[in-house]
Amino acid sequence: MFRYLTHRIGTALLTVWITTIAVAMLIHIVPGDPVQIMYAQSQGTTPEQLEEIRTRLGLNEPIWVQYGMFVSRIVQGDFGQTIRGNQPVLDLLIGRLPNTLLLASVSLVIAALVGVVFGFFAAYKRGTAVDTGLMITALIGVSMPHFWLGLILLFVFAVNLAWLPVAGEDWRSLVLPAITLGVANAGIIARLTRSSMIDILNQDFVRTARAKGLHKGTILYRHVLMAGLIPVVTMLGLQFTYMLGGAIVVENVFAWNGIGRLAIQAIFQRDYPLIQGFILIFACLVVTVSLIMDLLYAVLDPRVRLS
Amino acid sequence: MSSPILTVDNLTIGFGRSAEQAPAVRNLSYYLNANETLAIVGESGSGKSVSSMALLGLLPQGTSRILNGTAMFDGRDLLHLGEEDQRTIRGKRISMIFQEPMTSLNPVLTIGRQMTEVVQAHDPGAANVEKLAVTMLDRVRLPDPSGMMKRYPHQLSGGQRQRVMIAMALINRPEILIADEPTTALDVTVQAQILELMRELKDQFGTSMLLITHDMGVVAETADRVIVMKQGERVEEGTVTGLFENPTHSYTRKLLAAVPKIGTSDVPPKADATAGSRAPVVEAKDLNKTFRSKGHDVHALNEVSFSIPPGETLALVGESGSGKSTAARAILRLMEVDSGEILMDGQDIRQFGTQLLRKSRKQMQMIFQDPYGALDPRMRVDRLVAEPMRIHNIASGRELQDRTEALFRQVGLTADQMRRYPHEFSGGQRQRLCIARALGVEPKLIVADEPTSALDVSIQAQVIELMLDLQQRLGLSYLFISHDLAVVEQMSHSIAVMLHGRIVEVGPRDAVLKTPAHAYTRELLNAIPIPDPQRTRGKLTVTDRSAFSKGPLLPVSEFHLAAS
Amino acid sequence: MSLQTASVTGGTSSETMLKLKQFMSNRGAVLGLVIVMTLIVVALFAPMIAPYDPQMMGAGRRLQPPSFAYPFGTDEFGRDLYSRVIYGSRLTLLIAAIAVGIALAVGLTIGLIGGYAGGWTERVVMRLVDVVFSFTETLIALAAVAILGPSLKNAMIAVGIATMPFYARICYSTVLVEKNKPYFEATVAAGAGHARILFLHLLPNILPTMVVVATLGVSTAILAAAGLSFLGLGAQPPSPEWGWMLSAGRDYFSRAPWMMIVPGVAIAITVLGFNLLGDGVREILDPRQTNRR
Amino acid sequence: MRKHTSRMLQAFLGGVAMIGLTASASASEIVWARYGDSDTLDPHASTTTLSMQSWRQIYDTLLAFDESGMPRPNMAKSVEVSEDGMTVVFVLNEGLTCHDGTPFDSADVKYTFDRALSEDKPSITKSAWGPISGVSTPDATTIEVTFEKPFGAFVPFMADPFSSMICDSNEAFGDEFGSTKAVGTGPWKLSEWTKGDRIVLEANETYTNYGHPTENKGRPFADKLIIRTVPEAQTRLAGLKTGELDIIEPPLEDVPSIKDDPSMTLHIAEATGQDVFFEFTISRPPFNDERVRRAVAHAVDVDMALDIGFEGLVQREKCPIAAGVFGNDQDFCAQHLAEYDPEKAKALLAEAGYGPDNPIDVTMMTWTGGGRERILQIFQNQLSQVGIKTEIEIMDIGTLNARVKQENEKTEGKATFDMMGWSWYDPDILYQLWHSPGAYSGYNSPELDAMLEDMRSTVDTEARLEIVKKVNAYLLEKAIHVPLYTPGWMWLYVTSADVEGFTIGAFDQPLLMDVKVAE
Repeated sequence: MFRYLTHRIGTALLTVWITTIAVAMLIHIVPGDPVQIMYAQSQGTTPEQLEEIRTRLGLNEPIWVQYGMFVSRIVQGDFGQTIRGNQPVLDLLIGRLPNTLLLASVSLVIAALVGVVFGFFAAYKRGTAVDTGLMITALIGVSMPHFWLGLILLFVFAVNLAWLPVAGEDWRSLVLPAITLGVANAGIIARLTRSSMIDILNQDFVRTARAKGLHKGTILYRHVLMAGLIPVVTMLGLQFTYMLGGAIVVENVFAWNGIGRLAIQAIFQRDYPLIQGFILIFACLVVTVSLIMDLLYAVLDPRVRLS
Repeated sequence: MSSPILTVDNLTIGFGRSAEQAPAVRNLSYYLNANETLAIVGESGSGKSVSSMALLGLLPQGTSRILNGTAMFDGRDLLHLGEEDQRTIRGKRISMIFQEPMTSLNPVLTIGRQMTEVVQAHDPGAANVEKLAVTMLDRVRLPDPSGMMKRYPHQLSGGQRQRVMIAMALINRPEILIADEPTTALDVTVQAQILELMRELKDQFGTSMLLITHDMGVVAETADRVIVMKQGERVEEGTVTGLFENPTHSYTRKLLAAVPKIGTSDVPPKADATAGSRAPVVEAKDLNKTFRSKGHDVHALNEVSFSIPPGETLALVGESGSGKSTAARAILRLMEVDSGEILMDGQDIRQFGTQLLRKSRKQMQMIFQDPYGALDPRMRVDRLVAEPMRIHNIASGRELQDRTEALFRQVGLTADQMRRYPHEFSGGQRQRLCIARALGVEPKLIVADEPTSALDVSIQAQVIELMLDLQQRLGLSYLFISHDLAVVEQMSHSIAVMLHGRIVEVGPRDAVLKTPAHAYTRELLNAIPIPDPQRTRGKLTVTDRSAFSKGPLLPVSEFHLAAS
Repeated sequence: MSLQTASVTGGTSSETMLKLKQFMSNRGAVLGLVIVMTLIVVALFAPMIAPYDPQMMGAGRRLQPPSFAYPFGTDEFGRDLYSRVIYGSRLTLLIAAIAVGIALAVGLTIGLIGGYAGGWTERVVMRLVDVVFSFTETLIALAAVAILGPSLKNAMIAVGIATMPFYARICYSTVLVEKNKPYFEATVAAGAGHARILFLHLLPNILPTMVVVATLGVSTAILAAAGLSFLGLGAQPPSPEWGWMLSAGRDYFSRAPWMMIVPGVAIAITVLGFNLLGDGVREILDPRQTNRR
Repeated sequence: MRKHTSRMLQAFLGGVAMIGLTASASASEIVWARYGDSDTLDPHASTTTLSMQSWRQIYDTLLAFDESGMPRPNMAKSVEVSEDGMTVVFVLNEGLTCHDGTPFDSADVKYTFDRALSEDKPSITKSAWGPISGVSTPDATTIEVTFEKPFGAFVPFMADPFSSMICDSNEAFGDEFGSTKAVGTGPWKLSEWTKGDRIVLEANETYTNYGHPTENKGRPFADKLIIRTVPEAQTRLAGLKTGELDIIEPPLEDVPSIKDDPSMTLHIAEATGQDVFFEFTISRPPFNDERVRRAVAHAVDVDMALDIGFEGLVQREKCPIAAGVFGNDQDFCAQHLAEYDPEKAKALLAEAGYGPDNPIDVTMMTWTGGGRERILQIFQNQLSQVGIKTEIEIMDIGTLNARVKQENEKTEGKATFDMMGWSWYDPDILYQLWHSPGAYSGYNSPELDAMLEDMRSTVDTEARLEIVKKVNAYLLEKAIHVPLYTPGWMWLYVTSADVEGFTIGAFDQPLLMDVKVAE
């Protein structure tokens, strides 16, 4: 258990570290002159001024010195200023992070509820029309471009029917984006839950449970669901990071004021400090989520907990 | 004799789409008397497991169907009961234990929980369930039964898990216990203990037992009556003594004849008389290998030394985890040891670089336990057999083809089978392919890692015969790894017994088997189920593994050494 | 028994027939195959099938609803959406082929090397892959586009890079499984060299799994590329790329809803087709569940 | 939204809570939704119209544009330019106060100038302030600005939001200024900025309007102004319909139906100073050839493109400086402009050596939004008819700016031209664009440099007009700056029937002083 935990934490830190390298190098791998792109807004910047900016940003230093500078700034919580409007990057990101987390969490709950229920019943009724029906539904959910589903929902429910507010931060504005993001992922979760549950149903210990004369409900709940949920939980962790990724697109469709929308803007505007900050924050987020899921996994599975 | 408590009539079971045309079980009929042990014996695919699962409604849903038959138990037909009625019988009046102790318990529930739920499922208001469970764990002789309640299956050994399964199966004092290959996955000493336990508890609880097995030794030791099944049909039935003494059906005879019996092979395999005096083919000196597992060290090999003379067979014997497979792999350098020497023609192959090592592999080939897996499923068998020759540039073109064909014939296959793929061959044929492949480069030594243990007995006998034949004709040496002393007796010239990574006894075959010097060897021999109902063995002694002496090897007689 | 099912297709005709029969009995898979084949035919013969030039504008027929003459209606320039969707299928297939090709080629190489080499190489390579993998496709694709700049070509590369870790991981774990099979050890014991083991034994054995992954990966690639185009980071106008068409159509949703609905349905059906096909292929090629994601 | 809720609450609660609700209902608020957010509230750190529109609400300027775009006294009650154009003196009105209650005087003005012109962190529009040599404050209401050489565009600049007056108390906020803090003297005070979502402003009770062309001379009629970001145009329209939003930029595609809808009013900005034009990479073939550039201009039917792309709502622009700006003369420019004539285009291309055997293949770029991708698709179609093959690339404005500069600096590779947009209140824009090195390192020549310098330093209106015309003619003849249309972006506004008093001032500045929102 201790080894497991230290290993996981080590992995997490390693991920963040590799990310910092990648992020620091980002500015060097973009084609063209990043400084010129960054300062294209300013009128009539002369080559001398650009050179001065380059020096100020440390771009003329050797690459490891630049990396050192970068990391020491990040560690002090200084993610730099945006190119557009000179806003502090970290504040911008932190300000919007709760919105993204809220969206992703609510979507995950929707996706998990729908997906696990669908997947569980499909597995239980495997080979029947119920199974086929549920899995086709799930497959359609997986196959739909979610930005498209989002727009249709938006136009139908918010624009045409005006049932929900079109933009805002209260729970009602959360309904459509969360459903959009939830539906697409519910399909994936349903498929995974089904195969996970079928795996469990085929396990010898389920046969043992039947041979013991346990009630069907007991077998399904205590033996199948409990054991089957362990992989599902790990999967949900992975799904959550996918939700965060998917949120980037959905936020743009619904004008949800999260880091995803900010990221797209930053990419469009080639606002490199903001892009760097975003990737770092995202990395920390992903790593934290995986870590929590690993812990949860350890708590749920005695094979890990007691080793 | 009392009247039967279970009567099965015309049971017919089919699988999948071809259920009707080719049923897996056809018109099987038998009865089981009270307090009786009935063994259903057969090789893989005989339908012996399927027929017993059907009794409890445990057949895989959707794919299998009961096409015909009845199974009368207490005036009711088990095969045609509703789900709820069936449930009340399962685990209460008829219970079952399975072959795979490693996977038959739920890994995320405690032993206690899995024990108590059997009682509660049939009697929700039962009192003192915990206490009953502890008592049962005690009766299957598990150490610290109340502590055991809080443990999880992964913390138990295979034998312990099977004891838990037995405790679970008997906790409701069922009238019938169905045991489906209950000891097949266990080591021989553990198997002996479990069988003894089952016999004992069966008598104490007054339970009838339906024992499904492929092992004639287990049958001889445990059963009162026997049914022999072949390809879904019953071919013979009789009392255990009657059947063993007077088998009527040819298949039964074949089956019995194929069973290797220890102590029956008096003449060791022929060997070159000068073998002992010539330089050994390979010599291992002081091999050591330590694995790190879950934070502590496991000594897989501990000062292991042996040598194999040309044309002779050395058998490495031991239970799972004794290090015998590690030793086999170490000899071929499929795995690197930590220290020691592996001498071939006086040269330590551990010092070889990649090129030399690859060349040295021409001298030593290997055949594996699992003939299904040992052949690349995507390569045609002629190319597979020819591969080592191709690698070592022994032949090419027409010559290669001819040699391959010759190899096919040599192992008893035909040339028209050459263009097929491995999955089109049976298990025995695949093992022949593996042997053919090994022979191509004309090696001096073949390392055979449990080459027969995945095969049915009748096939097993054929493969052993082939190997012996080849040894004589080609003067091969074998390093023969096995857990089965009966097979070892047939194959080997000398035997080394391994325990916990050490060789505890080594010597000529007869010396080790007939006058074992080490206590562990004696225990191993004693544990072997003997396929002869007339022979009974004495009370088993079970010694804690760590209590055995594992000191340096000292001579008992000439060439016979044992750990001090 | 399980060993027998795990050793998949050998290649003899009877075996192939059996697999084919099994595939054809899976109605979903057949439907998927029909969709995909139709798509390929449409893409190949687009000029013959499409009634109009997909770029032909007509001031007089702007924003026409679907009709006999314009089955899917027209867009804001009077271009025939039916013809545009037909030509768009070419782009969709191209995206799928290139993105999946990149992902497969790179992923396979990394997975093979990581899995086969073991030791230090394995740890470094697979850890890097894990890091990239943890970022999810969308983010990696976005980052790649941010670096490369928006264009359809870059979107394909970005999607290829973004989905690569998935291929690498599956390939890697498949190699590990194969490495643990006795035939691998048997081949080593026979004295085979690296090239022989890698190309004659490992590769043929992991390819079926990778084919399944690639078939399923097509859907992911199409969706991801359409998403990029939708965000304006992929195809540029006047390309009849479906994601971009959908994005252009949303401004007209109240006046001409078909502009947005048509390309969306086209994407959904295509992706559904590849998913069904992938599931079917998986069933016959790889009995183990290669879970998506 | 709050209005909506309170209505529902009223219905639900009946008369019980009437007293409490009246108070909140009487606090009227304007909700104005735009497609994007301000980059910053620091007037020295952005050039986007989105930012400028928000500065206009928070800050005030020394001068103010009237309806026709002429600068008029505002915070400064007088402005005097010396004969030689080397000194400009402003005298402030008495009693101006900042949002934080501190008096606004000449020191604040000097603070603003110093900040904009500072060495380490200058305004990104620093060059537009002109060649200022010094700012002095003889007394609390007088400011004297001196120049190195005369600068004709200075006075109108003082009415532009780029010259917003920043109170010197902002200095204490450090980096917070422009982000969470912004103290100005404008009609609205910053209450809260949730970035990416909303800027909440409250009426400045002490505000006095000296020069802006609104009826209201005191504090704004409404109590609160919320500037929302709602990127999807259809969503904004829906929000307006439900009463969630009051003022929006509508989806262009829905303008026909909006015009017919009595529940909303369409407003079109005029005299925006916005000019959308073609410019070319003249550093390399084929656009180093004047004939090819003119051929491009002849090949595009701008009127048709505007009809299809913008529902005919924007105007054809024929001058390099946009309608509403000093010196814009459509008839004069038309004489020099290469108008739609595909035959002539083909002839010019043939003359330059291009044709079916030697086709032109170039990249055509513009920036995202505003329906420009539609216009380009039409142009692409038309250009292909004269044998010019184009590939479209659309990118963010910042990226485009950098890209155009990069392209201009390259001497080989595929040629590009782009549809660029600039908005300015003065012909001085042409100096910024085309005086060497120029904003994009594009075309320049000594004779054009001379003309532009002349234009900059000429203060006399008549004389300046002549030079402006000369520059226009030069740019048009050589097809360096091919004007296309005006306005270019954010020029459509729709207000709901509840809103009255909404007008758009010169240079696309919505005036919200007079706005009343009915309950």
